[in-house]
Amino acid sequence: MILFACCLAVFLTGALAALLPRSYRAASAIGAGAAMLGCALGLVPAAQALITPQEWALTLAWPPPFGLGSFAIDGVSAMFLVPALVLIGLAAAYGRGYLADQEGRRKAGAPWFFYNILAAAITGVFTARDPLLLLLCWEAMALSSYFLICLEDADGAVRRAGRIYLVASNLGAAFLLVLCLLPGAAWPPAPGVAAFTGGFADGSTGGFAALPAIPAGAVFLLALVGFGSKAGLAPLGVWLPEAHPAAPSHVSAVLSGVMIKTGVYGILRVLLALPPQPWWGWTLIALGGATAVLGVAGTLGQGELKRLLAWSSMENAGLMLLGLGLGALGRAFNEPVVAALGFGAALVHMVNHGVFKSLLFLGAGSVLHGTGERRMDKLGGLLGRMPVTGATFLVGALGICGLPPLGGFASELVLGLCALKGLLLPQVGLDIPSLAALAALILCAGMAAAAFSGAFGVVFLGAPRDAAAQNVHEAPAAMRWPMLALAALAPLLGIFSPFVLRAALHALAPAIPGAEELGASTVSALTTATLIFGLLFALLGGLLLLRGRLLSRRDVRTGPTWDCGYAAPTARIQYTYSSFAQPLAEMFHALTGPTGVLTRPWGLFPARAGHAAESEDRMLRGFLALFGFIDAKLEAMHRLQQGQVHVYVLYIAATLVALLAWGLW
Amino acid sequence: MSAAAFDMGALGALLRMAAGLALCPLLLGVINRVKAKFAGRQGQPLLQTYYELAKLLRKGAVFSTTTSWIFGLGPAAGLACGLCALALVPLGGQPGLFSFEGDLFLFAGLYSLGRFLTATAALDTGSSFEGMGASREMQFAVPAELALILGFVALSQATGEYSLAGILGRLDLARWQACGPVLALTAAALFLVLLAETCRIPVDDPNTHLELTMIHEVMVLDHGGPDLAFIVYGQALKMWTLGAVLAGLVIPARGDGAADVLLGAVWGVVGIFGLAVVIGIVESSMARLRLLLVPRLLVGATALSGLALILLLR
Amino acid sequence: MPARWTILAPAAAGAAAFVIPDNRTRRGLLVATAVTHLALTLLAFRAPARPFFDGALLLDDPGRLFLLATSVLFIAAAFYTMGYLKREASGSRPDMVEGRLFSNSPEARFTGCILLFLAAMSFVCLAQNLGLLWVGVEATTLASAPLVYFHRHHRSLEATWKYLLLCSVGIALALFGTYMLALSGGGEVSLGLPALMAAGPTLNPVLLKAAFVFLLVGYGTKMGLAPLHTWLPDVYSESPSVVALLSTSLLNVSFLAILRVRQVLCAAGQADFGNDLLVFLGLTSMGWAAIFLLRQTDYKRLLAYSSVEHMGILAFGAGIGGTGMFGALLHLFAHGVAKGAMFLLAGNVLAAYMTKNVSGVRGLVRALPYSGPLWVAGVLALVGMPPFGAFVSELTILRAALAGGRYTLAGIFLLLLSVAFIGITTACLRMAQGTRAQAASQTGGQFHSPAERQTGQSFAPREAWSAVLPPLALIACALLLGLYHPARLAEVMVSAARITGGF
Amino acid sequence: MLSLVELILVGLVLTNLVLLGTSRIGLCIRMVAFQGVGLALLPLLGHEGLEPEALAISGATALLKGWIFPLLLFRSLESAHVRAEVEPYVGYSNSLLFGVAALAVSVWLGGRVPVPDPGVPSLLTPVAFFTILVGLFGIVTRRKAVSQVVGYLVLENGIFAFGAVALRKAQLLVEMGILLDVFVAVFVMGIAIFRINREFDHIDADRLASLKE
Repeated sequence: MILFACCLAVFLTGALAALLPRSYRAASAIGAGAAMLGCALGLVPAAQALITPQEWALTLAWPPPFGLGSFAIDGVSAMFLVPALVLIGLAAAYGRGYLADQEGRRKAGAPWFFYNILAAAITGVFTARDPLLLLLCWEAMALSSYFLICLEDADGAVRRAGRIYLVASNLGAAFLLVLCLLPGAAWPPAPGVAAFTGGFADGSTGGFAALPAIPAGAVFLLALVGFGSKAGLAPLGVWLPEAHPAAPSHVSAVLSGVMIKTGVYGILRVLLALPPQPWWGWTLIALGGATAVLGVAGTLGQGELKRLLAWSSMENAGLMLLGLGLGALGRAFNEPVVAALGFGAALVHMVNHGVFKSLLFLGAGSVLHGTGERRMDKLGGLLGRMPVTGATFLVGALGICGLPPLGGFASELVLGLCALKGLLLPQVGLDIPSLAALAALILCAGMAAAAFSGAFGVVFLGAPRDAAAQNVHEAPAAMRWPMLALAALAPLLGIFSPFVLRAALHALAPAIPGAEELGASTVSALTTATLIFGLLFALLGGLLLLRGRLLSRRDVRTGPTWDCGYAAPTARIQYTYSSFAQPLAEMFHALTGPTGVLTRPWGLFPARAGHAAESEDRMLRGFLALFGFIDAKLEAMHRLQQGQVHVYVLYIAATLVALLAWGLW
Repeated sequence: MSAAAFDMGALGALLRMAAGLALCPLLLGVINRVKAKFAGRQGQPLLQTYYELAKLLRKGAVFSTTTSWIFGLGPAAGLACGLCALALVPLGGQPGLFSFEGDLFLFAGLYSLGRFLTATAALDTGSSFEGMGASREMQFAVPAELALILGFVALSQATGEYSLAGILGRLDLARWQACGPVLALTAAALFLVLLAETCRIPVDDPNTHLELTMIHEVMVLDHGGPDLAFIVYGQALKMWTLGAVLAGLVIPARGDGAADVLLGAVWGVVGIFGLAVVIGIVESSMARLRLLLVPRLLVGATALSGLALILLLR
Repeated sequence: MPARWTILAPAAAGAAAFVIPDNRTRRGLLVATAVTHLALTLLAFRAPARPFFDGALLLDDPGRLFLLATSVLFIAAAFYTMGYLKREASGSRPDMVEGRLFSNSPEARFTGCILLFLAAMSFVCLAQNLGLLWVGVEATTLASAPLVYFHRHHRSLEATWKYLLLCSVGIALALFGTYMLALSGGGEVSLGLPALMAAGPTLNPVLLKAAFVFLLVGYGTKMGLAPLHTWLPDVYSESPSVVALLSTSLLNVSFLAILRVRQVLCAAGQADFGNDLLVFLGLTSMGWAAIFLLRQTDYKRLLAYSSVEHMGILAFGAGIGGTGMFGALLHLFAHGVAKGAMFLLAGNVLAAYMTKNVSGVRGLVRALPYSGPLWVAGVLALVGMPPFGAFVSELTILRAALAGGRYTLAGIFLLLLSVAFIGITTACLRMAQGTRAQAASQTGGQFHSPAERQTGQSFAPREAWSAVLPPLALIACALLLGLYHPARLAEVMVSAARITGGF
Repeated sequence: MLSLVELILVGLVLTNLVLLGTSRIGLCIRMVAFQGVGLALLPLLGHEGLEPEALAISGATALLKGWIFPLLLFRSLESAHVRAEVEPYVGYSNSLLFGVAALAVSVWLGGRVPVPDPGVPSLLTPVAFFTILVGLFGIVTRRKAVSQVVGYLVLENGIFAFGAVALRKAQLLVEMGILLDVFVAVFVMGIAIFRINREFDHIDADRLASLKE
């Protein structure tokens, strides 16, 4: 407990301290150092809570504004908090190197101030035990992340992204406000949000009569919209593909790897605390599936690496929501196995996705840092020039696609198995949703594999396509070791996936009695799977050795790529990502809309032709159109004030007469 | 089960694996022989693939200057994945070396991994042709994988089991009598998947030499020597593994006695080779589909699996 | 007896200011008065309330609260004014909108009126007699009218005229309401607040309602409730920032006037009627303001409309009743300090960029290293983001609405808040972000201030302490309100909420 | 005595109608002055009879409303030597029609609002309402700034009449304060008109419309 308090204190003091020094280096050292130290401090109680739920609650005796605010870490909080702190700490270390070249262009204070605030706020969101405190942390998180996104605000696109994010998160927070201020609201929500307790800080009922209980469904819907918009739930998550690429890469890593999860966390809390009804699960599965498929389809139409990663975050958020939906159905139909596995899958996938997506964003960041180029089709052949970045990025890509032997596979296995069990249960209302979830899962896995093999291949393999990729430099050590650390975590998450799942089930046990026994078979399945992973590694090593032995005795020459008789191969004839993903993107044309700009060769002597992925976000376009419409209609009403004092007096008279009529009628 | 029984089971599984490892190149020979017969030719010897493998393993290699270590990783990883998949698959209803609930996902995942690395290896050469091939491979894999998993799910729905061994172990005559149509649909779907995964007509033509029309072959244009050997052998192994699944599905000979075990294995091998013959017949009686039609074919396979599931769920 | 001196001191100082010839001493007097006033207010804040002036004046808890709010704003204004008056030395200068020459009205009149203005507001805070209350409110109008016309160009003159006419009409209606209130007691009761409240149940309900309508419309005009607020944007945009700041506390005291009347209404058991009207006007104001906050091109008008919105919030909170009243009182403080800071900062922005056009201002944070970040913080404080006070107060009001089971009203309230949020942040954060060059390019590539025209390059002016410290202090207050309430303040707020008809 | 009060109230109504009907600003100002003088009598006719307070109030009222205000207005009118036309948006006949309608409305309103005090003539509330409405109407429909001030004065007169009759206990302090305020208000408005005239060379309030959305 004392350590947790220190963690928060370190974050906050670090935030302020980063503002003080004049020198850039000192400020960034303080800021990053505070973030890392705070994470280290917070990890201890969080890790303890993974094994045994912490009994303590850190309670702040707060004067009137907020009343009592208390923190506590139980299993669920810990499941979210441990990866969050690890990622935030590593991203901070990376960010120090990443922002180093901005010395002289800006002060280091602001970025690190907001970064530490964000760290504290996220920690608070995961541990708050009081609705008002949750709100406070939530808003602080939204604000600090906004300012971090807008760090390079000289760029118009960044400002636009920030604006979209701010509006979206504000509208989402409005629902949370209601959720947290409902009469008798508690966090985590108490079943039967009911008779009004305490109107304001001093707990006096404020002279209000008790009210009828709020239906749990309303609470769920509020949570779904409020938290879902942060989790990137379609169509509320339109801000996500805009904001994540706009932020500096270490921030993108935190946003995608951690902040999205706060939305999942909130929904999970509600599902665990309230008795779900079947339609909750159906809604979650429908929306989650849509989010996942839309997200993965979006990855195919992107020209920029970071945008691709952002869309993939949306996909994975969808997969987590699928898990939550299955879990909710399991609880609703009283099928504890499905409940345990569904929620468990969501938790495990949350952990894995956090690690892999952060790793990928850090990799994309160092590509941007080394080449200054965002578009994939300008890059190529970076693996030779940035070996560490390339290798770690490959690991991340394998993980994000849910391929064995990395952790990503474990979570997809659990999710698929959960859906399979739900499908096989003789329970009408559970089977079709499970089938849908399963289909969405498999579809996403395949498409993600396509997208990321293409992205990795185009960016890091082959020959440089453009000058940008010619003279590049590998990331400095400060940026390299966080990537290496995350990349080292990836296979560990695969090999120790049974433990991760067990931890998740352990965390769920209080809400779902006997969760651990119910999931035991799946844990053992994962254990067997890890054996096969071992076999895989062994075989691979053996084969590579064999290959080496064989080749060592033969003559091995190098030459140009076999170009099928094409006389003068240039780097520009290589397949670009746009063309790589185009056929698959065409299959999902209906979802993503026009996925690219195709200039066909024309005429006897065709000039340059080409295909560039320029997928537009239909959801965003829809929202913008709607808002623009409302905006225009409202602006038309500005005529109400045209400056004539006569008319103004008339307003007064009219109001007077109207109110009199109302009052005296 | 008791330790002895386990040892017996493990030993049997190892033996079945060994059979697969040894016999799988023969499948290609059989197919070629069947095609030759249909073409009225003598055809190459049945063991041709073994000769080629031996030759390739003895050859050196020429590596493109643009390639990196990924290029060498691809074929080896592909083969390693194939070997692991073989360890999962039952033969003739008798369990493979490993079996656990949900191993069907691992089964698919292993092939997906191999595909991923092969495709990246292709992209590593920087050749536009190989990029094209990789793109197509990844594209067609999406519906193929979906069809495969949904087929497995249909089977598990039909048998109430969660593992390949369990599923294929329970597919006896009674099961066929119970839900024959479903199993037939699933078998058809899996057959199409097998054609696609092993690059046979009508999806892909291993013998063509026009790169524009190739899918898998064009990805491996630059590979030679041991790498190519790994790839060819991996292809044969893949055909064996998927064939084992299909054979186990269509030949409902099950039993627990030692004799039955042996019989089942034999039936499985026979089934696989029968499948090779069928493939040969298909290849010699059909032409390759236009590339644009391939996705439709695979989506059709998915539809078949889905239909089977719906039939079960009603 | 500090209470009475809160009126007398500024009045005397104001009278003196007219005759003092020397600018320096006059400015000194202004600041000295401000400090004294704050000191007196704090003394009175602790001291027990004792009626004087034969019971017509008494500093009860609501009065304490509003007096404190006024005094805090005024001291900030006073310090800012010193630098401002130095900047605005007499002599004719080009009008930045049309380039026509104009001069400022004499500084003596400006300072004097400011001080008299303060005296009038203190008077309103203390008034326990509805008639005197009216006198005080009208006096605030008259004292502030010359302030609006400090810059002697035709736009400020127009604003002054609208201000005078509209407010006078409104106030006149309030006077009528006051008479009706007296009449509702059968003509026997005087206009003293205690007497009226004592006679509460015996008052004629119909007359009472009619009276409240008149008073609400009348004082509502001063308070800036839509659609009676129409003078407000013009005045705020055309008068000096200091005056805009002071008119914020003017709105507050008008709110106090309404609350005083509401006390009578509650005593007469007619609270619900008043609450309905307040909620209605509150939501109307928020909606009206929201409409004009979207796509607003003039940032001073934007701030003005945000004031309308916040007055709507106050009315809504008061009308919701229960803890909403407490929320409203807290919001009064939170909004006052935040808005005050924003107006002072807007003054700095205006001085640096020489344009009131939102699209003409970019890169505040880079151009003005102190005012820029403060501006951003002020925006957050204004739109009710944590950890600023407005967040807590809006939270309390919303919670009261929900606790009362008025879910629809709460929904509308939230929606309007969100629209206002979008409007304000879109404009103000855009001003803060980017680089100054982008602003220049957006306004046709020409530079704004004369100096820039000469040098041909944009430059960041050095910011005077007198221009930065007051807003900094105000924003610190907003922060404090969001995080911690001094015990005495909370106590006074609670009892004030109780007195004015809250829970 | 009551009859005299009612007489004054009726006079108020008639002057209002004249105000609505006339086209000359000068006449309007005189009418307002008449009203003022009439109103000045009301406190004396109150219930206490001739008390020093009442005397003081009525004296001050007569001074202000009957003499100073007209003086101020005429001054500003001369300083802004403009055509002494009212120049209304709404024609005179229509204005009169409005007057009739307003009278009806006020009578209705007066009926809605009971007067608990028997000592107060039933005519009071309607007349007060009517005068207020006429004042507002004047401000809304008259173009010149001066005539808007006139409208304001009419409004104020109506209120004063109501107060003078309705409030039994005239409180010297309050009344004086009110009178002072009104005086300053009119004074400041006069100055403003003077400035407007100097700035724009006209006092047409409807042309003061540069500040808008």
